[in-house]
Amino acid sequence: MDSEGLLKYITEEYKDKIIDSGIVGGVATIEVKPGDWESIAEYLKGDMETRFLSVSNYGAVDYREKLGGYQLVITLFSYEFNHKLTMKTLLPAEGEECPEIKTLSAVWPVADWFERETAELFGIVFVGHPDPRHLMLDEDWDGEYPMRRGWSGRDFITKPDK
Amino acid sequence: MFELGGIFEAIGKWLNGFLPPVWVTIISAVITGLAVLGFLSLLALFLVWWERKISAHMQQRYGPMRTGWHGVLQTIADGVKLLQKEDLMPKDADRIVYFWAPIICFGAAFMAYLVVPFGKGIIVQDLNIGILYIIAITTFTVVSLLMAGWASNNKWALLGGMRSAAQIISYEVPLSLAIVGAVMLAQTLSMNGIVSAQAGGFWHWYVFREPLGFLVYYIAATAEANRTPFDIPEAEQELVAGFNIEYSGMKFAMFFLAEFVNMFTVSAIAVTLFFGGWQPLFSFLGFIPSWVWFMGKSLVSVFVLMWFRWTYPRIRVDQLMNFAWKFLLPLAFLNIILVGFGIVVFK
Amino acid sequence: MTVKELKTEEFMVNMGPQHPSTHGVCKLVIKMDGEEIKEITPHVGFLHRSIEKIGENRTYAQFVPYTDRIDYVASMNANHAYVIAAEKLGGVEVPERAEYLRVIMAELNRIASHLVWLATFAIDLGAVTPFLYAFREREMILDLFEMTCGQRLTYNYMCIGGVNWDIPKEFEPKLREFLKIFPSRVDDYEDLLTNNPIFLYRTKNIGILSKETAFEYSVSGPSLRGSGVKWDIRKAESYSIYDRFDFDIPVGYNGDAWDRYRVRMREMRESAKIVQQAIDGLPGGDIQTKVPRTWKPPEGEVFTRIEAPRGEMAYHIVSDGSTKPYRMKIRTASFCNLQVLPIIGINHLIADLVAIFGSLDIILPEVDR
Amino acid sequence: MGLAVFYILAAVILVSALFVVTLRNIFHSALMLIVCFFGVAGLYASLNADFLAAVQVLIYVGAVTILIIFAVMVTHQLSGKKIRQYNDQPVPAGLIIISLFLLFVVSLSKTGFEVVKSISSSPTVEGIGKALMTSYVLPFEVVSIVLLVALIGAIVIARKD
Repeated sequence: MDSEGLLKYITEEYKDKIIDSGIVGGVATIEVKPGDWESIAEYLKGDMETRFLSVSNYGAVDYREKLGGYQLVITLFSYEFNHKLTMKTLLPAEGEECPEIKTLSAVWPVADWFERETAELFGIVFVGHPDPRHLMLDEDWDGEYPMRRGWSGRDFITKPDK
Repeated sequence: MFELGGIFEAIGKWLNGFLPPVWVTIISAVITGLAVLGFLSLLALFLVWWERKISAHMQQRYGPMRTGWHGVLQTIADGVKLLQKEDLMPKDADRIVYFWAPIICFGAAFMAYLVVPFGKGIIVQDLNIGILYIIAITTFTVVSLLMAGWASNNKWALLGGMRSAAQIISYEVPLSLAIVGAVMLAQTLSMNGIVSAQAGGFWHWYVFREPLGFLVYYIAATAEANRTPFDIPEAEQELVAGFNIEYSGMKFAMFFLAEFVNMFTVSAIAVTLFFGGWQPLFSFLGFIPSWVWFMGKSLVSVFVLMWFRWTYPRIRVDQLMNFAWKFLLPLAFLNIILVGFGIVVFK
Repeated sequence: MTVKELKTEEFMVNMGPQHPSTHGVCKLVIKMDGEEIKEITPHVGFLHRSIEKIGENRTYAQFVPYTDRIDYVASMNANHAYVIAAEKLGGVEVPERAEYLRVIMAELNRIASHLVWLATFAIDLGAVTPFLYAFREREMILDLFEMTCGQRLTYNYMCIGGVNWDIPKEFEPKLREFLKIFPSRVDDYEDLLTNNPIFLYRTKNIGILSKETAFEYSVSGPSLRGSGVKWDIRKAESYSIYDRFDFDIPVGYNGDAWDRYRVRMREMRESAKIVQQAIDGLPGGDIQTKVPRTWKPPEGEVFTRIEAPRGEMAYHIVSDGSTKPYRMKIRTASFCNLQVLPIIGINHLIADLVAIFGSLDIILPEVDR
Repeated sequence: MGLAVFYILAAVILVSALFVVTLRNIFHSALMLIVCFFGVAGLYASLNADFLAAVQVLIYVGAVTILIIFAVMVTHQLSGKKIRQYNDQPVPAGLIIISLFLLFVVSLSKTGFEVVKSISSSPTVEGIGKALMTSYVLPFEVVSIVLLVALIGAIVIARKD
């Protein structure tokens, strides 16, 4: 299916769950509610018309200033049909708050590391994650989320002890 | 002419002229000990350089070129560097065992040369159990590797030590059985006796009598000397450096030199048992000194071992065990049976 | 009584962060039973430089040199992935000649990257000589890069709107010479390894990656094709001008280390074919579309991906209409490929783990970014 | 000189044997066992039993002790840890040792040791081989069968299934 066809199929099939849809940069894109995040992922993986077996990319965007929260963006794709789909959801959060969402690592095991990275860099809590340790940062790194907008490494340069 | 054997006899006679026999024994023991030690040190230095050159030329590069003519002094420079290095010992190492392991390793490598016939009459002591003695004394190498692996208090070193123990014990069996063939043919265990039994041209060499025995011996000996494709005790890519991971400075150098001495030892035994030792190719070539024949043949064998190393990948530890027990061992038994038949039939 | 009833102990070792076979700073905590691996926990992040954060603080053009550092073994491909994303975001047209040059450089870099992989893979298995053979040919490619852009490792060659420098006069004869001898050199490597019984023992049926596991972990690149999936983004989503060239996608059957090896060996030949076609069809003309120094792409977002030597490299760039990206997410192949190691590495010996790690061709800076 | 060699070797054997049973680190005990065996081999060599000496080193040092060390290394509970070499019953043990010692003293004093004037220095290998194949062929074969049985037993125990 090309992007339009795919988008049409998905918006019809799951119309009660999709808030917004469109084609962004040639890729079919849908937006869902945070509560439907895991269930729609399961549907999309199992649906014989879509067969999204793999995750191409999975990350977050800090939209606190503009939309009042963090946007999770996952790009799925199918080897079988050679099509892609970007799925988004907005997690409302203000200030230093850490929003919560259900993990996708049970649906796609590869989401494990993507979520660990997003969790430590953005401060998003993935509920039910099997291994919520730090991935990139030190194990004792705490309370700072470097990829949030406004965080600057300059504040963080520490001089070594004498 | 140029036979070195006469020199040793002459020295002995000269000493006998004015000293009591006990002193002669002691002095000649010291002299031969020092001579063998000096020879082996030089040999190891040469072999290290040679291996570097061979590997370099096989890989289309030059290798050491700056120190001396084509880098001949490179190993000496390396040795001086290693001597200056700090001798590190891990904090939780077992100090005594850690200290003794390289010494035993080098000592065992050195002791084997007691019975190696370098030429006609050039042998420190022609024991009548010569070949058995070598097999027995080289087991101290594995003891030293185990000691090094254990005393370093490092898991990688321990794994390396365990691998080497398992490997050497396994390969000792086909190795000894391969030697039995040559012993049966020569009807003696003495190294000189085995060489003498192969006199009179290359067709008398045992490699043509029992090629199977030679094959088993050479493969097992490669494993005994920890050379690629059987260098798993120190597999750099898996165990970082295996049993000698924590060693530095001179202690490391001792392990390193012992490896090269061992390589020459297994080559010398191969030459003695299967290629007529110091016997010339044809009897009319006898004017070339016997020690030249011996060294030449041994170095060819060393070259082949080096050739293996720079060509083959490393075999895996369980494949190595399977190979020893399921392939080499039956082959060694087959060799003994064939040699026995041959002796009875051809008498 | 059998061995199973005997009580055995498990043994934990740290493989890395300084270990010759992790090809960089990766720490694998291994739980072993004897020498058999029962559990692998990778620890990464030692090289984390937060390139994504840097991307938010640099203008679009300034970011190109940083992409070199994502995958220093295949910088050209890393450049390519980024400039394609940025161009799509801003709707920049690239001159024909620049596209051809990009393909030539990217494919040459793919060969160079596979040569580095071959060298290190062989050394992981204890064969030292192929290492130097492979580096000899890589040297020729690096010479070509050096005469084009003056660099040998991190090239900063491609820019938004084209490429930074045209090739010099002596480039083409040198390249043709390389293309002439390269197939026979690949034969040399194959002579040394492909049918060597020890090599076969060490790689056949080692680290079998099934199709299903590969899909679940989004494994991409040669590691995926080794499992028998005919998937190459150059064909499937033909970016740049790859649709103009004729080349095959080599695939394996079992997904073991040997299949991954075979796929990469054949891919080198295919890449050489592409370079040959590209240099034959190289048109004249401009090499760059002028893009203003303070380039402001319109507000929006873009997701593009390319086939880098190690697999899929994707950029998700969000623009807020200013000179700097609002958010830049980089998806790299090694990040996903490394995740299958704990799955396919267990119940093997530690020597096999080294072979499997080598056959996956992980580059740690790409994992950590 | 022969006597001096004997005393040195005897001292080595006794001291190392003492260490084997007193050292609290089992790995060190195993290493001391090697020294002890090596000393015994030296005794054989000084008695012109060269074949026996070589076999002593080959089998006891090269195989038996290495297997012991190997087993120690594999079991992490043993290696590195200090273990007790004595138990809580010193009195019965002491009694047994003293009675054994007395037994030895009595039997040694009653044996008339024959002094051999000259030890033949001819090779012993041939003699041992002939003896094993002629007068001692039955014990030799029995030992072989016992070893074979042990081998099969070991394989059956260690078989993976």
